[in-house]
Formats: sequence, C-alpha cells, structure tokens
Amino acid sequence: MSSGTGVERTEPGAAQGSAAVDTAHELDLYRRMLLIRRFEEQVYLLYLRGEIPGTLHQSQGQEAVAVGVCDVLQRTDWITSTHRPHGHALAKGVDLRAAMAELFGKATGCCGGKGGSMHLGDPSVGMLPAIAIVGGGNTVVTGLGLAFKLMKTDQVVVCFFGDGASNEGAFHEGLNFAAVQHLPIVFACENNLYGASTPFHQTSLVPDVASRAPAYGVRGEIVDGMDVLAVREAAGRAVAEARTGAGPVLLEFKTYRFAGHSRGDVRGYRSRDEEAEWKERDPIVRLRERLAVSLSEVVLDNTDAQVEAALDDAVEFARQSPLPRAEDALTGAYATVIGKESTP
Amino acid sequence: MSSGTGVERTEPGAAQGSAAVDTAHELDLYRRMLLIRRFEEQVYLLYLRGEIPGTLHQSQGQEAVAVGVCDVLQRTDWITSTHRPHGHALAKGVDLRAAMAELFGKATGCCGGKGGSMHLGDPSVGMLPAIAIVGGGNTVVTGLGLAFKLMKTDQVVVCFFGDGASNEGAFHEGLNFAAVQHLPIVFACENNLYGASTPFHQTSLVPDVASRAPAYGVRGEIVDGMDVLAVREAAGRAVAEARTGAGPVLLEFKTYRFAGHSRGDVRGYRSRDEEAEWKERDPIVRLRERLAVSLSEVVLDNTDAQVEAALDDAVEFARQSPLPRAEDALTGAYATVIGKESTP
Amino acid sequence: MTVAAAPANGERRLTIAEALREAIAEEMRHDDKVFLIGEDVGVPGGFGGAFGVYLGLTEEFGHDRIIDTPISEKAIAGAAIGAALMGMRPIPDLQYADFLFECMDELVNQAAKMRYMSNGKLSVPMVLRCPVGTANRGAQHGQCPESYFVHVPGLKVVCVSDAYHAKGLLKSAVRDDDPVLFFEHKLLYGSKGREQAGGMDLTAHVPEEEYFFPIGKAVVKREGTSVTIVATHMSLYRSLAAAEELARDGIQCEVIDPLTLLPFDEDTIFASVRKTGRLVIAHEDTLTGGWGAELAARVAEECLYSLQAPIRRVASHDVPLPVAPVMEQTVVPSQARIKAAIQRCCEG
Amino acid sequence: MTVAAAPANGERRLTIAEALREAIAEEMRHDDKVFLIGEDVGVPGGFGGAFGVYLGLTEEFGHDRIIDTPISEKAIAGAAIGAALMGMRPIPDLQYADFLFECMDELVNQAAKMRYMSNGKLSVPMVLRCPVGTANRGAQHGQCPESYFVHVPGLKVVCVSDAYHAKGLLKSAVRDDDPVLFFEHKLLYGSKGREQAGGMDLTAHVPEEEYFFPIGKAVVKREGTSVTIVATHMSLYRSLAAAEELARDGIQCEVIDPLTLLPFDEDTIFASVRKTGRLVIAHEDTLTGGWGAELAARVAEECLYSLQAPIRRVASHDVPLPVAPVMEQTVVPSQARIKAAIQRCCEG
Ligand SMILES: Cc1ncc(C[n+]2csc(CCOP(=O)(O)OP(=O)(O)O)c2C)c(N)n1
Ligand SMILES: Cc1ncc(C[n+]2csc(CCOP(=O)(O)OP(=O)(O)O)c2C)c(N)n1
Ligand SMILES: [Mg+2]
Ligand SMILES: [Mg+2]
Repeated sequence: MSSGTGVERTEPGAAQGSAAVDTAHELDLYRRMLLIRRFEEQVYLLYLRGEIPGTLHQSQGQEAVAVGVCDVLQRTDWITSTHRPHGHALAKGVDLRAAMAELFGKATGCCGGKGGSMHLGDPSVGMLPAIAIVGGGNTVVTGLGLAFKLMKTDQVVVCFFGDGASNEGAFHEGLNFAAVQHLPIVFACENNLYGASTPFHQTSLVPDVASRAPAYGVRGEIVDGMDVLAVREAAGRAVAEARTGAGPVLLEFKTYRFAGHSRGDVRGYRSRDEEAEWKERDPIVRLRERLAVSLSEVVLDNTDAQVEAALDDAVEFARQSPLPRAEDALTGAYATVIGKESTP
Repeated sequence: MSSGTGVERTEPGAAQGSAAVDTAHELDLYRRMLLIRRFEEQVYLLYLRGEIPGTLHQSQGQEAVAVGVCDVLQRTDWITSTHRPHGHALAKGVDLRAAMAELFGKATGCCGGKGGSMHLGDPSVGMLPAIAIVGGGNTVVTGLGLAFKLMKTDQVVVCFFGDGASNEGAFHEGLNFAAVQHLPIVFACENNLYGASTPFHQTSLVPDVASRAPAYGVRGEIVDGMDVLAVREAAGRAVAEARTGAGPVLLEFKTYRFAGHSRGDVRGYRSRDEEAEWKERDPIVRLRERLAVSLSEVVLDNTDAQVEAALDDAVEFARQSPLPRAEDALTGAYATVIGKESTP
Repeated sequence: MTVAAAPANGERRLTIAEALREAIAEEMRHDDKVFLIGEDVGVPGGFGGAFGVYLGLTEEFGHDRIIDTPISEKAIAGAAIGAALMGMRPIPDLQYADFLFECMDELVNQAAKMRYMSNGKLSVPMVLRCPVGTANRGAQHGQCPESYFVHVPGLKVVCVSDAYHAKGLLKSAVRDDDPVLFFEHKLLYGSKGREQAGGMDLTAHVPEEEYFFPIGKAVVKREGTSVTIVATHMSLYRSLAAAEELARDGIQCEVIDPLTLLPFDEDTIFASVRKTGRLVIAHEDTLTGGWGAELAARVAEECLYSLQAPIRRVASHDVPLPVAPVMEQTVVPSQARIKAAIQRCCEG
Repeated sequence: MTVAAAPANGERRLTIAEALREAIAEEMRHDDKVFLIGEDVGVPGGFGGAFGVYLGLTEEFGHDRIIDTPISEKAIAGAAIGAALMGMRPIPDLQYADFLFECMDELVNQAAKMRYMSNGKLSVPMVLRCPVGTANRGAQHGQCPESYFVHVPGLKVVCVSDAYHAKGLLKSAVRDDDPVLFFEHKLLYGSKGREQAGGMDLTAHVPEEEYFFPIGKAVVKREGTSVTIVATHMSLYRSLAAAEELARDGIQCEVIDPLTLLPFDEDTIFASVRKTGRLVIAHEDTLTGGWGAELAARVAEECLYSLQAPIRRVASHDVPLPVAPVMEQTVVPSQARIKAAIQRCCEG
C-alpha cells in the first residue's frame, strides 16, 4: 500500500526474491545474527556463574530484527534501544569487547561500567545509551530526528521498542510529533507477543501495533521478524522514505524471544507448544539452511568458528579488564562542573 | 457503522427526525444552553469589572455539546471536565448559585472557594472537580469507569476533553485501558479547532480525532457539535453502549468557541471570516428558530427572562456570600489528619 | 482497629514479601472495595508482580480484583485515583519506583489535590507500593525517589524495613482515606535469598492475630544516649550494625526507624535528639533535597539549643546510579560511611 | 564570555519578559543551534508563548527555529533532549511549571542521566523555562515546583527575580552544556501591568552591551549585619520590603538572592551566616521538602557554631493552592510572615 494511512502486511518470505543481497552479504547477516545469539547464550552462563552482575534482558530469537534493520543503516545513522539492547548494540556496531566489558561492569566497557546491560550504547557508532524506561526512547528519538532535519543532514534514526511500549503515552506523543514534523525516523516495534509476562492481546484490542499507524497519518507495515531478508527489505524501504522526508514510518516486526523476559523467568505464562512453534522459525536456522544451498558446510562452520573466537576473545578481554575506579562513580553527571561535582 | 473499529460520521441535521425529544424537552435544552451562554457572558463582564479574580476559559458556542451530552445522563452518572468547565458544570446540574459563587471565590462556592473557575465540580451531581491539566481527566476517568464496572452499578462516565488533549499521552493510555477493560466510558472530544492558539490540523496529520478510535478497537463517531439534537442522539447511543458494556466509545463533536481561549485573548490566530461562518451555526439561534415554528415568541421570551432572572439571582447570591475564612486555606488536604494538618 | 505494641518474640517469622502478601490478602478479604491493579500482577503462570509479592492472590481473589494492565503508568495511576474517588480502595503497582515519574502528574496534580479542590467532598484512598533501592541494575532501576513525594502536600509517605511494620503499616495504609506511597527496598523483601542483603536475616516476627501499625509513628530500634541516628531501609540495618561496632568504643547510638516520612513523627525524633544532643541521618535517596534535609532543617529549628554537634547526613552521592558494583557501592551509604559520620558527629 | 559586574545604574530599563526575549534573540543570532520548541510559541497572530516572552521572535527567526508543537509535554521534552544530545541547544517551553510533571520521566530519567550513563560521551545542553507562582489560578496553575528538581543530580536549577540577572543567567544557561531548568515568577514578568505585583517597579537596568551572569553565583541584594535572609521571586521582594521596615527598628538584614538553587552558592551564603549568625529562608514553594530545607540542613552542618538562633523558614503552607484570594494569600509567604520570622530569628 502506498498511501500514507494504510497498514501493509509483508508476507513471510516475500523478501527472498530481493536482488539487493548477494550471498556474501547473506553470510554476513548470518554471522551477525549468530554473534548475537551466541553472545546472549554466553552472557547468560556468565551471569549464572556470577561473572556478570545485575540482571539481563536477552534477545535470542529476535536477532533478525536487530541485524536486518541495522544492515540498512549508515554508521552516521542512529538507533535508540530499550531494556533489551544487546542485539541492537552488536548489530549497530558497538564494539564486541566493549559491550562484553560493560556487562562485566569493567572500566573498558562502552559506558565505562556506568551503564550496564540495560544502558548499552556508544555514540561513536550511532547508538544512544539504551533507555530502560519502557517507551522512553519513543519521545527522545524525536529530538534526534528533529536535529537531523534542522541541521539538514540526511541522517535517519531508528527507534526500537516493544509491543508493550506501544501502550505507553510516549508511543503516542512521539509518533504523533514525528508525524506532524515529518521527521526522519523509523519506529521499529519488536512485537514478541509479550510485555514481560503479559500477552499483547490482553493489553490492546487491536492485534497489530502497526494498525495504530493510521491514527497518526503515517505508513504502518507488518513484517515477518523471523526472516532477516524480509526485515532488511522492509527496513530498507522505510529508511529510504524517512531519509527523503516522507517519514516517519511505523514497522511492526512479528518476532519471539526464545529466552525468558529477564534472567530467572521460568516462562510459566506461555506454553511450550507456542515456544516450539516459534523455534521452528528460528531466523538463524532458516538463513543457515538457505545459505547451505549455495555455500559449503565448511564455509558456514568457519563462520561459526569465527563467531566463537570473537566471543572468546571478548570474554577474555572483559575478564582481564580493570574494574572502574570507585571514585569515578562520583564524577560525570555534569559537563560543566560548578563547585563540587558531587557530595563528598 | 456498527463494527467496533470504524469511524462514523453523523451528518448535520441527521438527528432532527428523532422522535425521542418533544417540544417541551427541546425548550428545556434551549433554556439550558441559553443559561450557559448568558452565564459565560455575565461572568466575563464580572471578570472585567474585577468582581471575579483569576482567569476564565469560556465555552460560548460549545453549549450544544455540554447540554446535549448531559441530557442523556442520569444524575448518578458522572462527568469529568477540563480547564473550560463552566458549561459542563451547569449542564450536569451543578447549582447555578454555587457555580457563580465559586468563580467569585466565595465560601458558598461549590468548592468552597478552593477550586475556582478551572476546578468547578460537585460530587453530589456527579461531576469531579474539573481537571485543568490538559488530558488530566483522560486517565482519571478510567478509574470511575472501573469502579462502576467492579461495583456492578450501571453508571456511566463521560470524559470531556479538547482536540488539543488528544495529542497527550493521557488520551492514548486512558482510551486504550478503557478499551481493553470494556469500561462504561464515553470519551467526548470537543474539537473546537484550536488548542489555545494552535490549530488542530498543525498538530495532527489526521483531520479528525475520531479517526484515532480504530487504533484502540473502539467505535468512533463524528458529530455536529453545533446541533444539540444531533449531539443528544449520538450521545444517547454512545451512553447506551457504554452502559451495557459495549463501550467505550469515542465521540468527536465539531464545535467552535466564540470567545477567546482565555480572558484577554484577542484571537489574532484565526480569521474573522472563520468566526463568522461558525457564528452562523450558533446552536442556540438554531434551536430557537426551530422552536419558533411550534412555540410562540412569548413562550420563548419567557424562557429567556427566566434565564436572566436565575442569573441575576446567582450573581446577587455570589456577591452577598461571605468570603472563605483565611484559615480554612490551611485545612482539607487530608481526610485523616495525623499530627498537624499543615505547617503553621 | 487494634494497634499492636512493639513486636514480641514469637515463633512465626515472615519475610517482608510474605508479610505484605498477607496484609493484602487480609484487607482484600475484609473489604471487597480493595483491589490490585498493575503490570504483571496476576498473569497466570506469571511473576505475581515484579517481586513476587502477589503470588497466589489471583487464585483466591480472581481476575476481577487482581487486574493486569497494559504498560501504561498514567492509566494505572489514573484508574486507581478515579476508582478511589468513587469509594474503592485500589492498590496500584508500577513494578519499580523509578517509573513513578511516568505518572507524576496523576500523583502530584490529581491524587494529592482532589480532596482539597473538592473542599473535602472527595477523598483518594489508595496505596501505591514502590520498590526502591540499588541492586546492580543501573541508573533507571535503582532509585530511591521517596523524597520527591515528601514534598507533595496531600500525600502520605511510608517507608518500611521489616516484616512486622510492613504488614501493620500496609494494613493501616489500605484503610487510610488518603493516598499513601509505600516504599519498600528490593534487597529487603527476603524473597530472593539472603545473600542479596549481605547475609542479613530478613524475617521478623509477625503475629498470627490481626494488628495494625499506625501511620505517622516512628520506632526506636535501639536505645542509646550518645547520638540519634534516623535511617531507613538498608541504611537502617547498616546503622544498626555500625551502632554495634561503636558500642565497643563506648558510643551508644539510639537508632530510629521513622517508618512514615510524611508526616514525620517529630515527637519521637525530637525527644531523642534532645536526649542525645546529636543527630545523624542516613538514607539511600540522594543527598541534596533528600528527606534528610527536611528532618535536619526541622531539628535545626526546633532543637537547635540541644544540639552539641552539627547534624550529619549520609546519603547516596549526588549522581545517577552506576551499575558496576564497585562504583555502585561507592555511591550508596555504606556501613563504613555511616560509622564515620557517627564518629564525626560524636567528636564535633 | 565576559561576566559583567553587578548592575550599575543606567538608563535602559527592561522588564524580565523583555530581558528574556533579548537574551533568547541574542543567543539565537549567535548560534544557529539554538531553537525554541513548545506550545503556542510561534503561532502567527498568537500569544508568543503563554506569557508573551517570544513575541516578535518568529518574525526574525522563522518557523524552523520557533517550533510550535502539539500539546505533548513528553514529546516536547523528549525532542529537546534528543536534539541536545545531537549538539543542538533547544529551549523547550511547556507554558506553566505545573506541567513539568507530565514529562518528569524525560527530565529525571533521561535528561539528567544521559551524560552519566554514556560515561561522559554525550551531554544535554538545553534550557527549560518554567513560569511559576501564584496568581489566582488555583491548585494546578500556580505551583512553584523548583524543589523537586533541586533533588535531581545532573540538572541545574536557576531562579531569577530581576531583568538584569534574568538576561545574564539565561544567556549563560543557553551556553551551558548541561540541562538547566530556569524558573521565573509569573507576577514578575512585568508584561501585564504593575498592579499584579503590588505596585512594584518590575524593570531593571539592562546594559546594551552583551554580558553573562554565571550559573552558581548568588548575589547580595542588601547588606546587613543582624540576620541573613535568603529568598527568591516574590519572597525576595517581600523580604527586601520587610528589611526596610525592620531597619527602622535597628535590625539590619542582609538579603541574598541565591539565583542558582542547584548547585547552591554555599560560599556567599555561608559567609553571610557566619557574619550575622542568623538565617531566615523564604520561598513560595511549599515548606516540607522545599529547597529551604536543603539550605537549612547545610548551614546546620557547616555553620552550626556560628548560629545564634534557630534557622527559620517561611514558605507556602503544606497544602495545594486555593483560588480565593483571601485563602491564597494565607498560603503563600506574605511580607508580614517574613517579617515576623525575621523578628523571631533575631530574638532567638
Ligand atoms: C515505564 C516502565 N514501566 C515498566 C517497566 C518494567 N518493564 C521492563 S521491561 C517490561 C516489558 C516490556 O515489554 P515490551 O515493550 O513488549 O518489550 P520486551 O520486553 O518484550 O522486549 C516492563 C513492564 C519499565 N522498565 N519501564
Ligand atoms: C498538560 C497541560 N499542558 C498545557 C496546558 C496549557 N493549556 C491550557 S488549555 C490549553 C489548550 C487546550 O486545548 P484543547 O484541549 O483543544 O481544549 P480547548 O482549550 O480548546 O477547550 C493549553 C495548552 C495545560 N493546562 N495542561
Ligand atoms: Mg514485548
Ligand atoms: Mg480545542
């Protein structure tokens, strides 16, 4: 649908014919998804072992969204993320070692150990520290879009958010403001069916978040979030629209988190059947199968090994990295310090 | 349209064939609208003369909405209102003298002089103190609806709000929550084309607030807010739906305020042509003309005289009423006082 | 309502989480106007609220009275306020106190003001439970924002640190006709193993019989003559531990848990300060503009001539919360910092 | 930046509204990253903002830099924060400070924390102008909520009471790299006739030449030796008037306008208190948890041995604002109440 007020539905697999992605590129998409998957799996173990403090919100199963969307972005484009940011961070190019070290709470982390799992980010690759307030990014993102518009750059910003966040006032105000200002923003909803334990369908009478796009006069589209090529294609179109001032666009990726909401969630609120069904659609397995048609097992196994090596290196780096200095906690709240920086 | 997700448009005049309202009832609607009109005109003069302190947000032109909606409510039903509540208050049955005295800041006011123009209300007739935070009523109203649902009464609550309020996060959260809980609420938007000085069409890409109803899976309807019978009919249907659990419903009344946004607004942001066009549709003039077909001038003039007398009485009452005691300002914040009520 | 005396020694010991659950269940049984509403509070197979406090309640009370909501803090607060205005007694839940900022308007401009604006015709009986405190979750999931609400006339603010008072105060709060914000520390729930609170015993005696503890009353947790310490949550336990250490040096600390921050129990605290002549205040909320400032200001006004030394405040440093444990522990008031402040106060 | 000395006597006198307008215009000319965004700020034929401060600016700077928004406080604050993160210098506008509660999350959890969470890689240079103060508009349009923000590490809080400092501080705030909340009193704008502020002259000398007044510096408005008074906005002028009256009785008040509330200029205030031995604090924000508490607490800690009498605070009583003038005037600190507090402090 090309009008500004409709909701479009891209059928699963629709993007597979896309000529834009050659096999090398597909392999790269695979590698990046796998990196996220293995990162999540590893940090979970490290968390259980007590090497990573705090809590974790993980994105196994949702890798295609992060990777497919970020694949169509430039380094100078930006993203905002949520309490579940690991995949977004790695997909946008946050240094693997720095991301891992941040989870360890080390000085070499991308936020110097001040941010942690829920605030991963790095301005140098175009990612704000993730915002762990549900919907928090949906208003702040408008400012990035506004800055790009006012500065007349052709940058675009993608706002990742969850189905749960779509019921926050922030979703409404952010999208409406972006719409009236025609800001270069793609609102990328990862609808993984649940906000924590609560099913989306219990929190909204409309089954699709994208159905809310017409209320703001913007284009909405439902995308198979388990197919990285479909994600990539839809995101590519949306980003192109946003970049040329025809945005914002609201994309809804139907996806699923294979893990619990946060560490320790035993997922009693959903059925094992449902989980199994979605596992069938594992975006990494799907792409590997597709690649296996044109590439040899050796090439794929090699890629897997590269990922493992990179992860091992990152874990080792994080382990060996120094802790932050305790006193560094007391500085950094202000850019221009007047008097004492903080209470002694 | 009868589906739960569409937007219906009632054409101007469509309600005129309604058999539900006889002439006596029509005359009463006329009287009540006129009371509001003359109340607003009078208090403006009293304000200019310094008898009324503070500020005023007035509703000349919008009387059909207040009167038409409240006409289909029971005394035990409730309304919430906004910074522009005079019409709503009188329509719901707040005592005229007590409303006037409240504007004067007198002890006999419906809020004892604590509320003032922006917080008119009286629980005994089913009106919360008006909420002057734009969108403020849109979340609180859900609690009234929820209470009625939980207590299994058949009460309904109407939330009045402006076009401007529809861009607040509160609009989104309130309507969505009411929808998923099937609360007995009618969201009644008075779209008077402006939020303060800002035209609605500059703040939303969709021209009609009712177009946002489908985003919540509720029924939306656009109504001629300058025709009290059309208002009454649409409100009657919506209230009936809400009362039987088929709600909430979002009604959008197209209307116009003849006065400025608040006292002292010279209305430089809108054209005199536009104002004249809407004045042509004055709901009071329209209904008077209609009534003049079946009723004599004498009857109508009598009604006008009744209104004047009631107003004169109310002004006199307010003037003669005692001021609140200064020290009463310091009590009333708590129902159960522990220690001192307030700092001495 | 019978108001129980201070907890006697007895066999039944509960965690704060259990005590809160019991209080809610009792109040829901007692009054069918009491209901729960919030995010993930009653989903079948779910968490029973972010900290498991509601586990099992849906089974008894059903989904009509344990209402799961969208993630919509404004709507949750608004629904609670509106229902309270109609005579219900809602217990809304936003998971973490950090998210209170999403419905500040509803709390500050509506809940706190409706009674006054209506000239006393309406009231807003609701209890908003707010889990606070640092637990390695970073800047947006560890704040102790109670002091913001101490500044809101029309609200009441409670801060509980043990199971006995948690239950007694929650029951009083539910029956109170005003909006109460009820702050609980995440590390003190006792539901997630002792190690989180550093090996402390997180249970307390909770009588079988029904009891209430009144809003507006502080308790003296430890008597002493050298210095008064007023502290809440983790800072209370760290103060008690510091007091033990200092007792060996002859410093006898009187440690007070204020329990209600708005209104303060001035009588208990002033009496103690008049006795000891010295005051240390400890809280995990940040220093500047924290409730300790209000208490210090009142004591400086009302008990100035009793003071033998400057009032010392120990609080989280004025920065957002960092996540790395080594930094986080630097920010929040440690036992060592509290001890040092007491020593300094006793020297001054 | 040149920092001007205290205002000399000169002929050009401006109201605060004019001074603010001039500051904004100068900063917008100086740096094209500065822009305005908010409700009713630039609508043609409109108000020029709720208090007319922006009148004429759209003509010079156009709609790209004076951006009218929907009534969406979260979006306005979010847009300002996001743009600031990208290097712009937004001046968002929400009309009344009472509406800050609608975007508390954006202010407290995002604006104030982004720099810290990013480990100093980002900053949030923005200035949020907040009109405060009682003017017969009732409970939701007259609050002075500055103290909530004094409690937010990462924000700066400014409070201006005359045109000279308003201009100098606003220019400094726009160039500051941190988020600044800039509180102005509605009755002091001078744009609506003198009678609103009780016949006061609401203009002040504002030099033609560009100048800046630094954030974090208090000014001594009146020198004296008997007692120190720290007051803002209307309370400042009422304090000055009370000081005049008391001078006849031989009480010499030193009256200080703190100007910046976060961070406080402790040096100026402590020096004065050490000289006078007495302190009265006056503000229109409510008493409990108000910024006066923080100041009193600091003085009670740092200057206790200089204090010859209890610190007295005069503030709005702890209730929502009533609208009837006779009640409203009872709630806010009057000249008489301030005078009585000074007298009491000088007796004590
Ligand atoms: C304002 C706010 N409310 C509540 C929470 C607690 N919380 C964290 S994640 C979450 C669920 C979010 O659901 P969704 O937006 O669908 O994202 P997902 O977790 O599925 O990725 C909740 C309720 C929060 N962080 N912020
Ligand atoms: C949260 C909030 N933001 C801003 C205002 C200031 N304000 C008062 S009325 C108004 C316009 C409201 O427009 P609309 O909702 O269309 O109602 P109308 O005035 O047209 O009746 C504004 C911006 C307010 N009172 N509350
Ligand atoms: Mg989700
Ligand atoms: Mg309007």
